[in-house]
Amino acid sequence: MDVGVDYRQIIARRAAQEIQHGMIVNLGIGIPTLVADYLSPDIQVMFHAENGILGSGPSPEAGQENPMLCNAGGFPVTVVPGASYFDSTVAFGIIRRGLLDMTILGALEVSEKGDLANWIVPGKRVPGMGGAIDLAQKSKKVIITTRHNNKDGSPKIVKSCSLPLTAPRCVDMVITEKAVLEVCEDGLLLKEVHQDFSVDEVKQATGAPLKVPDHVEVFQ
Amino acid sequence: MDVGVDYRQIIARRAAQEIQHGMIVNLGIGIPTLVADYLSPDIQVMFHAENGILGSGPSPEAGQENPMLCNAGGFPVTVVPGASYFDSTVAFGIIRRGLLDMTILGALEVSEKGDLANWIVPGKRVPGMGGAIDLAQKSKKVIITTRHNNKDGSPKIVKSCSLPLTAPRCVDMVITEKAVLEVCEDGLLLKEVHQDFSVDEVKQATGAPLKVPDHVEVFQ
Amino acid sequence: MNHKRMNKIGTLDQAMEHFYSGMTLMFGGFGGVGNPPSLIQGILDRGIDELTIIGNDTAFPDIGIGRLVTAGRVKKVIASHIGSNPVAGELMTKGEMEVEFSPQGTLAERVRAGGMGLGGILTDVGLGTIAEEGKQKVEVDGRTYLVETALTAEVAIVHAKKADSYGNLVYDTSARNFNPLVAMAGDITIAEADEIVETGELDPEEIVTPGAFVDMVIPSRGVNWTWMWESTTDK
Amino acid sequence: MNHKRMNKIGTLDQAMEHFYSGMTLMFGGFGGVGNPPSLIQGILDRGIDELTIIGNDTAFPDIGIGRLVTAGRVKKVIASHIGSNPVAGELMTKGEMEVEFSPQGTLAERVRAGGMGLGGILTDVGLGTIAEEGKQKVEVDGRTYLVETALTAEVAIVHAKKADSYGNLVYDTSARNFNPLVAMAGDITIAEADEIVETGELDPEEIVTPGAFVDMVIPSRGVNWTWMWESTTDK
Repeated sequence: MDVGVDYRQIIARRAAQEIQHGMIVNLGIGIPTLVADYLSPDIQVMFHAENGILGSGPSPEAGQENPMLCNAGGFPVTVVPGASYFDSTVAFGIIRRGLLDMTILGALEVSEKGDLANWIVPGKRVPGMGGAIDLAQKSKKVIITTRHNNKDGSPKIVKSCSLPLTAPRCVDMVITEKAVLEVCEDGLLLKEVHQDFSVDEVKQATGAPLKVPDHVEVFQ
Repeated sequence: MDVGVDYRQIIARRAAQEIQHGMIVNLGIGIPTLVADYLSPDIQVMFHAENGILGSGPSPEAGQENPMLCNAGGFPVTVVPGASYFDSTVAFGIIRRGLLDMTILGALEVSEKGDLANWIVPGKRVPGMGGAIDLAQKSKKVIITTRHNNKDGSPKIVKSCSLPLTAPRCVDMVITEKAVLEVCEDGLLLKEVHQDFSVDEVKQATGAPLKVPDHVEVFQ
Repeated sequence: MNHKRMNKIGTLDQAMEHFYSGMTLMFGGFGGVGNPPSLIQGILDRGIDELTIIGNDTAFPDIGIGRLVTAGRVKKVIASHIGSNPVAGELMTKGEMEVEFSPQGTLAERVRAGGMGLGGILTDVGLGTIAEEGKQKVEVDGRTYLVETALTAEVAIVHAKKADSYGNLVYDTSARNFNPLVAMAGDITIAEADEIVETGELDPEEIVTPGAFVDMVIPSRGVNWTWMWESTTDK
Repeated sequence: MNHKRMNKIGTLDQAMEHFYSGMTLMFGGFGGVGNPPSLIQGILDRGIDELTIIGNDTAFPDIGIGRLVTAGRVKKVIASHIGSNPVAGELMTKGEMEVEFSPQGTLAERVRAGGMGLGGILTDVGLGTIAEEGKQKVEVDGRTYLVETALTAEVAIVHAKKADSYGNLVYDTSARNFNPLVAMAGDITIAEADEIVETGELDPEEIVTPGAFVDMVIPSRGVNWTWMWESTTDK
């Protein structure tokens, strides 16, 4: 891997390519937040925030913050032309009605069936689901951005989740620093590998079988 | 009855006396609409309209109407200071949450238990309940303003309603051109008689027994 | 297509491509106020019929959505009342138009529930009356509630005072009524607006319906009927 | 008393007469933004404890509603997450504070349902996860929904940008969040506002919470904590 390039940046840059002009997109906390930085300037999208904004924009300059105007992570934002504010029922009505074209979320585990576990580790970490269940279950497309493996090297992409699910069969695509995987009816398809890894390395690092097409694209 | 005084005006004038300063009040169509004209000028109330106004005011002058700003009966209104507009769920949330201090409605029949029938005559008149059920069931105080008898002389105030109910046990008071009746746990109490009628005349005109206290006030 | 996702301004002709006989149509408005006049005229002009319509009421025979009823274009109505439209009453009595009533507050919540992606709501309004007939009941903490199911429609039409190109909507005083609810409940939502401004010209605080719910905005040609109070005044 | 129905302006002291240990308290806000600072300070100063609190989240240990948690005043929390407040997590793990979670959109609807006088709502969010555990299910048109019950509280507290004397409220950008929902769901609702204007000065179109839902308005003394992003920036 390139020296000085954080795995987070690799993942965020690749995830940004999935976003198309005109989409309504919700970015989760962590890596997903970085995705906006890599959007092509000719692409206009409406970012949705659970706390009641459609059309949130970049961070304000220091000193220009309105402490009441924040993203769902609590950090000050601006808004783009066409933005609107609304209460939390409308924020989640937009989600529940299926109007979010894409949600980019983190994961603790993803199964080959597209099951997602990302909010609770019973007995250890019980922070509450926040909006994760609504987002995972109801978005038109759910993209998971995550490191390919846990710190101990164990796979986060598995045959079957061991943690309680956020939502069953909700994930469409997994983007890691090693690969881009698509969740298909019959399992995981290896769409792309990162230039620093081989197909075999990705297969070994993954806890579920991968379908490997004849030609696998390479991403940076 | 005084020459030139419509029974509607007698009822509306008496009903206006039930309204106290600061109340939130919904006036139904027909006689109830006239009640506002008899309010004492030192009493401030907020009139609620089902179509999404709190704080509707008098009719605008001719030529000053905004056709979009109407009461629930479709007639142009103005608004008073402190008024707000909202959608129909909020209009009925105010009702359902019990925030209407008083609703003044018309009736086809009222029973001695306070049952109200005012929207449907099966096979004859089936216009739909509109907001009548919500209003009758959920207002803190329901006052019925109605002519004491039907055109054929038969009583509208009865032991038991023969028509389908708008809401059971919802009526607190009935104001007619002949009397003011209060619905009590054990039946109807004759509170007042109109100056043109005797207690006996009211008793005869009513289809349910009346409790008559030693002293019955007279109203004009 | 992608372009249309940020700029949703269209023409009445383009809007009408989404309408067809036999469809389910939801409409904003209350007693005609807030019914979208140009879209209703478009439906009349194009001969679309056998409609199932969902909204608060059927207005008046010559006003708003009532004009579709009078023209015999409506197969079924879901509403809280049809009392202001005697033609609707006649068609119902003759068995030529089916009518399903909900209490007004319940109807508003059913439309909102559809728009919000909910299955329905629980209410005790109507218990002990014929409004509870045929409805599922649920006990919560020892109290009984009716299950009132969500409503959606293939197309929803609303009348806004102002819209921007993204489809953000602002309404005119009491013409708000059912409009913001209906705007959310269409699989396709088409708004006609008295004024259309560029995206960014509306204050994000004043927007009542976020553009996410709106698929197309067309300019309104304005109300093309005489209000009841106008004819009363004239006499 | 009657006077107070049209002019609801009060002081913090008058507001605090409605608070007592052991009560159920609902609060507006999201990650501290929109939590009412002066009312929270009042609760702290008066030693009120054993609270059941209902709101989106427990903010941060030194911010907003989180300050009540940190001070050990909270017996039970109903929220969508406590992730930003490690103190809340510790208290829950030690069994010193009970926590009940709802998915965020479901929680918002439960609060709104309480405020709207409904018994609850039907949603399929959380089906197939532990969020469905212990919940009643209902079938509608062959689909399964969870019954999510309405929430209300003895007192609801909100933070508004502007209020008028009648209690009409306007919020500040994304500080709207849960505030308008919570404002409806209190048996008594108390708003603190950054600015209080005379009745009639707010445009009826801009009002988000109609005064009917509000019992008292007090002037806000403003946020008395440092935001996370401020401390990050300072370093």
